[in-house]
Amino acid sequence: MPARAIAAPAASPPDDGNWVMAAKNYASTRYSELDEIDTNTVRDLQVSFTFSTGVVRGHEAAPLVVNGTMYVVTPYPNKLYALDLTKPGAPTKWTFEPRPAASAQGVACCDYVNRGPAFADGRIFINTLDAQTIAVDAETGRELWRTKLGDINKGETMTMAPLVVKGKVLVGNAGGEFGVRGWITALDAETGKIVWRAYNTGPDTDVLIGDDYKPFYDKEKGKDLGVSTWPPNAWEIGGGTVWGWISYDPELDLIYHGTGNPGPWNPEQRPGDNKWTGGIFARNPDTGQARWFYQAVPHDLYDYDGINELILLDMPWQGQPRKVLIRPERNGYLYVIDRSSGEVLAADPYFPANSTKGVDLKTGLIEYNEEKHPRVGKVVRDICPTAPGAKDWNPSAFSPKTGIVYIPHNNLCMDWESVEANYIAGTPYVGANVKMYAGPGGNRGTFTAWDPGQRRKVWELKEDLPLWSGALATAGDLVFYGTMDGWFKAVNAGSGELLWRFKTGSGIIGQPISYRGPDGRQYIAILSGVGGWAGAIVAGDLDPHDASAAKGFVNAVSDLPQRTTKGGMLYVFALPQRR
Amino acid sequence: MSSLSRNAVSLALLGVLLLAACEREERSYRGEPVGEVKPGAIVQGTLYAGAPSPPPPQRREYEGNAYHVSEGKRLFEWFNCSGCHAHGGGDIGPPLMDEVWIYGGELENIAATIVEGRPNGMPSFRNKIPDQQLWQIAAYVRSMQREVRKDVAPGRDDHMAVTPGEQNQPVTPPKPGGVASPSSEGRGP
Amino acid sequence: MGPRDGVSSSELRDGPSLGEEDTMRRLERTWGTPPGLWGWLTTVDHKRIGRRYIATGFVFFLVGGVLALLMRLQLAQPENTLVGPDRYNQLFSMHGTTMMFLFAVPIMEAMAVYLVPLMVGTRNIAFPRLNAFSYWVYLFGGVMIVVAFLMNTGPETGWFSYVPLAGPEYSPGKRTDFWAQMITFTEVAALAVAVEIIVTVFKMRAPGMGLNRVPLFVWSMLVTSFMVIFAMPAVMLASSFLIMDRLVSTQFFNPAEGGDPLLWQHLFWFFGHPEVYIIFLPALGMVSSIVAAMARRPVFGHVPMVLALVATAFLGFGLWVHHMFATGLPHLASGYFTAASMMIAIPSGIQIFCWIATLWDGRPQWTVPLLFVVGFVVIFVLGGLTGVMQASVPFDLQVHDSYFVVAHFHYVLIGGAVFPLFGAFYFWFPKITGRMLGERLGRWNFWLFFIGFNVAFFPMHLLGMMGMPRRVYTYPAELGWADLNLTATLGALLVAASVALFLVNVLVSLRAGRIAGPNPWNAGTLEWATASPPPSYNFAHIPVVEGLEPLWDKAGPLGMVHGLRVEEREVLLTTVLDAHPDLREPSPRSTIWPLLSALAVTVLFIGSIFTPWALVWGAVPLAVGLVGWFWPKRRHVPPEPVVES
Amino acid sequence: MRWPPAPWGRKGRVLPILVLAACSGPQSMLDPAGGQAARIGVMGWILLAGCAFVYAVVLLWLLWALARRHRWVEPGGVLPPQAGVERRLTNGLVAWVVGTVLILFAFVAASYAVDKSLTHLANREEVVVEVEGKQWWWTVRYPDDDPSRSITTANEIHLPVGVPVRVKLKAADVIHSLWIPNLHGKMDLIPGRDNELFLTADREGIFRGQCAEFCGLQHAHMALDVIVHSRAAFDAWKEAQLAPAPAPADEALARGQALFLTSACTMCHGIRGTPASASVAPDLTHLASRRSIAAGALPYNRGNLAGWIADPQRIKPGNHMPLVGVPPSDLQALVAYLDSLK
Repeated sequence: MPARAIAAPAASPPDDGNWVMAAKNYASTRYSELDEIDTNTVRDLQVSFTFSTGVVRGHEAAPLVVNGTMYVVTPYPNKLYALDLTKPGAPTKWTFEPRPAASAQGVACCDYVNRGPAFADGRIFINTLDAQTIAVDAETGRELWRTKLGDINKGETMTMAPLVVKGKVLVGNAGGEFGVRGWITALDAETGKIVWRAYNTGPDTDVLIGDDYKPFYDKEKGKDLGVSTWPPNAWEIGGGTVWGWISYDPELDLIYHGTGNPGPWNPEQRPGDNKWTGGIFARNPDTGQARWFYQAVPHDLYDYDGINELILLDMPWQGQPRKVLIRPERNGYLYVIDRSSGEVLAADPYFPANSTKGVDLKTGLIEYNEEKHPRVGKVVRDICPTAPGAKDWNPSAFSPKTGIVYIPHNNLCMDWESVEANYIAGTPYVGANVKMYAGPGGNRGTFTAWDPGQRRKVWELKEDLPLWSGALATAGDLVFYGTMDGWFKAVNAGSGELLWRFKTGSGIIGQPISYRGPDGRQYIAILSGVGGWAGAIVAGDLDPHDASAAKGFVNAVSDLPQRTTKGGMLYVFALPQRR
Repeated sequence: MSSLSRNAVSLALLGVLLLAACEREERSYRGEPVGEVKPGAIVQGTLYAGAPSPPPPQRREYEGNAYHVSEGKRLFEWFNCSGCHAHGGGDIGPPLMDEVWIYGGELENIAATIVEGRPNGMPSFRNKIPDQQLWQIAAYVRSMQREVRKDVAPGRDDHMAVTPGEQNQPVTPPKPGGVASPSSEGRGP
Repeated sequence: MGPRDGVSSSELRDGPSLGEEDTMRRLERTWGTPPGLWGWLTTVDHKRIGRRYIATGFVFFLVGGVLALLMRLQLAQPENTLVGPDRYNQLFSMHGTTMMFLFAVPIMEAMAVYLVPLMVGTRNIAFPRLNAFSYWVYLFGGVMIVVAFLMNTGPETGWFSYVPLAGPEYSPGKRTDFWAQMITFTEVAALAVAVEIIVTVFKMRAPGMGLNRVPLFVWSMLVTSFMVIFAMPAVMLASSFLIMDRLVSTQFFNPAEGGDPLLWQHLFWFFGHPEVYIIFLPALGMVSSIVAAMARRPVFGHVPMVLALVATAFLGFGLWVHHMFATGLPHLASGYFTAASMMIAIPSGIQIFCWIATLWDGRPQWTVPLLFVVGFVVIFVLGGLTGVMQASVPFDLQVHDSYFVVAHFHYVLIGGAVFPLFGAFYFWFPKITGRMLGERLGRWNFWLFFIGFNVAFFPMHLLGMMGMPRRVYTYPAELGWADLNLTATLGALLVAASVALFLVNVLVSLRAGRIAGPNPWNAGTLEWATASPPPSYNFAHIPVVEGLEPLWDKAGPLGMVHGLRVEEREVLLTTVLDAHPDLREPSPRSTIWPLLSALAVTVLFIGSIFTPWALVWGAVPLAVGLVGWFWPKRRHVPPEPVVES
Repeated sequence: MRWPPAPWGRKGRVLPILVLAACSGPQSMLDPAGGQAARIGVMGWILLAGCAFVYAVVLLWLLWALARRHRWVEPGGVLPPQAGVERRLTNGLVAWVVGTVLILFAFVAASYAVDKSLTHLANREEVVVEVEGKQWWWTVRYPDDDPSRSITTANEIHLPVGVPVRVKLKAADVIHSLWIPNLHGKMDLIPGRDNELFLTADREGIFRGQCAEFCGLQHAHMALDVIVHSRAAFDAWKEAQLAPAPAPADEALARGQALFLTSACTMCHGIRGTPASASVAPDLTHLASRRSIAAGALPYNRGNLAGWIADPQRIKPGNHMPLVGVPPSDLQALVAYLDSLK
């Protein structure tokens, strides 16, 4: 039994220096075992090369590095670049232009981002904004297949990074703000044929709930809950999209994915628990059949999507080794869940939430704060966290060396007024006026180091702007993250001490990676290019005179246009070459 | 000035006031059925070959009428315009309260944009919005940008105060962001 | 501004040393209004201002009546299309607004402006320039709203303009802004008059008119004026909140942002219910004057009558919530307001009893004023009783906002105020014009009004109980409301005919009416002690009062005060309780500044409908007006203590 | 509409006062059909009787005062008050005040008792109805612990007979007031406030309610139908309402549905079971089962429906349904489809 948490071994093979999926490995640790850059050397870190993507929207993607080639996917129009790392300056090897439908930009809720490609068996897989999954030959950039999975006229888009498991490409749709019906789909990596599709609302046959389904909590049990926990027919436009992260445990042979918010945001229009939104599914990757489900936010009140990363760890828990998954949830709690059964072992606040009062571990139920319950026609003030959550999609990293989870997140509160949402296909289906602002303390972002075993915060860094970038941990005892005004930072993994920083051309909302170059040196890469929900004010030139712009986020970052400008640039860093 | 001409001037002023008021306060409900905004009648740019064509009559009828503009405001919410453009500040779609117009900012341009859609994501509402409502929405959009008279533009609505209301849209620089809520002040992390 | 005769003549005082003819000539020269348009614009004579106040108020009564007729014609049959919903909504809003704000309250105050100084025996009202200002502001405000209405910018949300309907989201355009500013205009005017009346009554009564000898009409105006001062600020506050919500996006009435639509209702009805008594109490005073004169004896129970007036005023402020029973208030609160609302029947009952008792013990003279008083009792008591019924919460939940309420308040307001007012017109017309109003036409006028009124409004009780809500521009035929509505419309036409007859009567009588003489009714109060119409200075000598009905109590001529200047405008101030002579106070001459200030206020108020900056630039002309108004006079005559002579 | 004509008929113009007793109708407080309305009715009769008595006393007193033999006075003369008479009158005044106070006290007590009994009636509830007032129609919802069994309809309240009902009242825009005179008095629907009303219908029947607080242009056409049936019939109605709209049975209906789904209709209206899910206008899933169109403006039938769609602004000027301009050929198909939504 390990003394402290380690990444699930089967899901985190030893680091070969490549970076083949956005989360680094199936366990989603975003941990690099390379240690050339460490707490001592990092101060010499310098730019090795840069590359302009030619797109100036929010760059949320993680670049991939496979055997001397780097793959970068841009926001819409979702161009895929292959950069040859073997040559000086990493020239473009090939470019693939999927040419998604331009009108898809109109149904992308929060900037037209893309969170990265996936690599498997000589193929690069990307999702395009107009809801296609495309396989490209990694060597030549030739299109192998493309499969249209959703309809933009209903508001379906795809922004997530695919995950390839056992020859299947797992993808899900986005569009929870458009009244789509959320799903996750497995495509045959060879042919692009749909192997299975599991919806997250509706009857059990659609959700792929069958005999295997054994949830831990009683509240998740029952027939056709995806229908009976909704007003009649509301599940058809009920959201529950899968636009975030998927993890996979080869040992248990289960994939884990979250489900997004129910639609519309206005909770009064959808009385009931709104299954299976706002929760976590464990499914069989071959059939899609659900194994267990845990709903973190039944009858979600605040757009607390349940799509954040799921970090698979093995750790001792009250004397027993447990296979767990760690989920820093949007609602402000860090969940530790037994990934074989779906039992919640811990749900501790890593953010001073007042929208809820805590999670009952016996029943798994979250207790909402009646005072902060949204109402139609009333502005409920000072709800923390906000709709983008204590932490949105931007993934944390886990270092087995420190046993700490590094969580980049927001520190925002909001005023919320529910309004009646009118469903018109292809237009937003939200029903809330939201206005966000800095949370307690006045800093809008926080970088928190959390020890899941001790169930406590180890250290935290206050950032003025919201944190919208992912985190990277390395064996050199470093943690990297970026800020929305363009600083790329390296801090001491143990203490949080700032060791190095570099100002990039635009705000950073991407995911840093680390790889070993063909020359054997360790490199750090990050995409700079502000945007996303948080950076929409810059990416979309929004007007801060309207506090509700970008669903209220503009109000919280109305100074951002003075702090950064649009951009789209890859930065790769390395230590100076030893002469 | 002779008293006669003075009288004439005040009469003329009164007349202008009268006309403005009638135009502002008229309530007409029926409008025209769903049709199409003839693209021929729509000018996208500001550059004309020869003498500029006169603006279509809808401009005066709708932009000068408080009822139409306020109906436009209601429909802007009902038809989810606000879903993408927020209350003028923009979101998925571009802001409408600033001075930038990608596809032209005249009433006809905005109407055309609504009917025909635009390639980068603006859906087409052809056959979905009757003409009168279309002009009403377009007139309201113009009011966001202070392009209709102040006495016609709507005031605040009965919802969260997110803008000062179209009639009071300021021309001041944006306020600095990130100010903590009053209630959260002094509450440590 | 006649030529001055030098310092010594300015010291000239009335008294035995000065011949009667000479005194009157000099007083006329001092107090008279210059001829021509300039005089008309600059006068501060309470009689001239009172006269035009009354005439203006009556014109608004006619305007409101025409609006009512249009409504009745629209409702004469189901699914009628004479006027559409938009026009109809403006019609009833204007009708209510005109009748309440531009007719009822101003005309009652106008009667007081004319009569109170005469009844207390003084030469002019207190603050005469404010009085002129008040009239102009009222006139401009009234004209503004009528012009706005004619320009399709009339109010459309009813006379109580509930938010959110009257708020910025649901009332686009400037219609409601004009309404809200009209409130401001009329309230400024009403407050000004209230202050004048109070000071006139307290400080300018003729010597000897202790508070126990004040006529009931003067009492009623005094109490009314206090009610105005306490009630009107609430509605001014409310209308200011409303216009700020509409123009500068404040959130007073936005429930989403923590405002409250019920705040409007509380503020409005805190004014709105006393408003009813502000209209009704002066009418009670008129009834008392008429009853005393026509029964040939003083009103029975003077002290209970005064106490009833005061009690009504106090209670009137404690029952506004009975307009809000259907808003879902806590039961205990409703219970309190039920009791309070019913209690107001007690003082009203006392007054009814006393008048009837006076008639019972006296010898009723069957003149037109008395007819109207009898009509008043018959109609008003019925309206009062339906009011008592509505004080019961459960019953009110049914009839509230139905035609039953429409019937009720027309019984109370027309019965309780318009009938006495018409009686008062017949009663005081000779004093104001010097000629009697025709009795024959007057009887026609009365009977048409009485019958027409009941035909018009009695059926509305039934309509309300049969489910007809108020403020509907039409109704379906199937509900069986058509016949009663048609009946009501016919009644309304009768009333219209009656008012037309009254106009004819006035026009004919102005030219050919019987010459009245100073006291045609042989009434007992001071206004009948001077000529009809009274001279500009009211009384050649200030009378001395020795009883409640001075002209009855004293067989011979009244005692008089000597020693007021005749070449300067000077009035006699007396002590508040016993009316002992106290000071001689100068009274201002004709001046244009009140008119100019009123114009400046008008510019400011109307400007602020369109931009809040009007409050800033509009303050400049107003400041000019006020500076001119208050500019120190070269020859200031200080107040002097009175020397008893 | 389908109510029986008033008993006195359209032609027989009988003096209205005579038919006071016969003022029964679908929207009349004089014909109570529920416990609350009945109690209020009793209160009304108590008040009416008391007030009629007082009125009679005042009129008799006035008549006597005017018609009695009065003291003589020469023209212009004045009658001095006589001490004895004054004393008697003063006694009369005291009696008068005491009488007034007693009657008022009785009224207040009765009113309080009735009010209390109305509250008492409210103590149990078996059916909850949510009514939301909008310019100028009513959304009616029947929430259920099982949300998938909740019902949304418009301008029509169905109630089981003899069962206490809690009506939750909300306003979406301005203040409205729900008034179903045969069942209860009115209660306001106020933005930002939750009110409620308790009803118990005592007999089956069809009643009519109307908005009683002025709410703008079409305040006059904001009515709703109240249908009181037996428990069984009510349950059957609920089941029927739960079902989604039936699929079009034939070609023509399919064309009508296609017209609906591709036209401006879907911007505002929803039909469950089709992609149309808009909710700013009345839900049309079971339109053809309702009794009226446009919040009581027209009785429901195909002709009226066609007329309404063809030109809603002529029938209800200023209402929020625009003139869409459906061509006549399409109109027939559209109406046929909507008429199939039983």
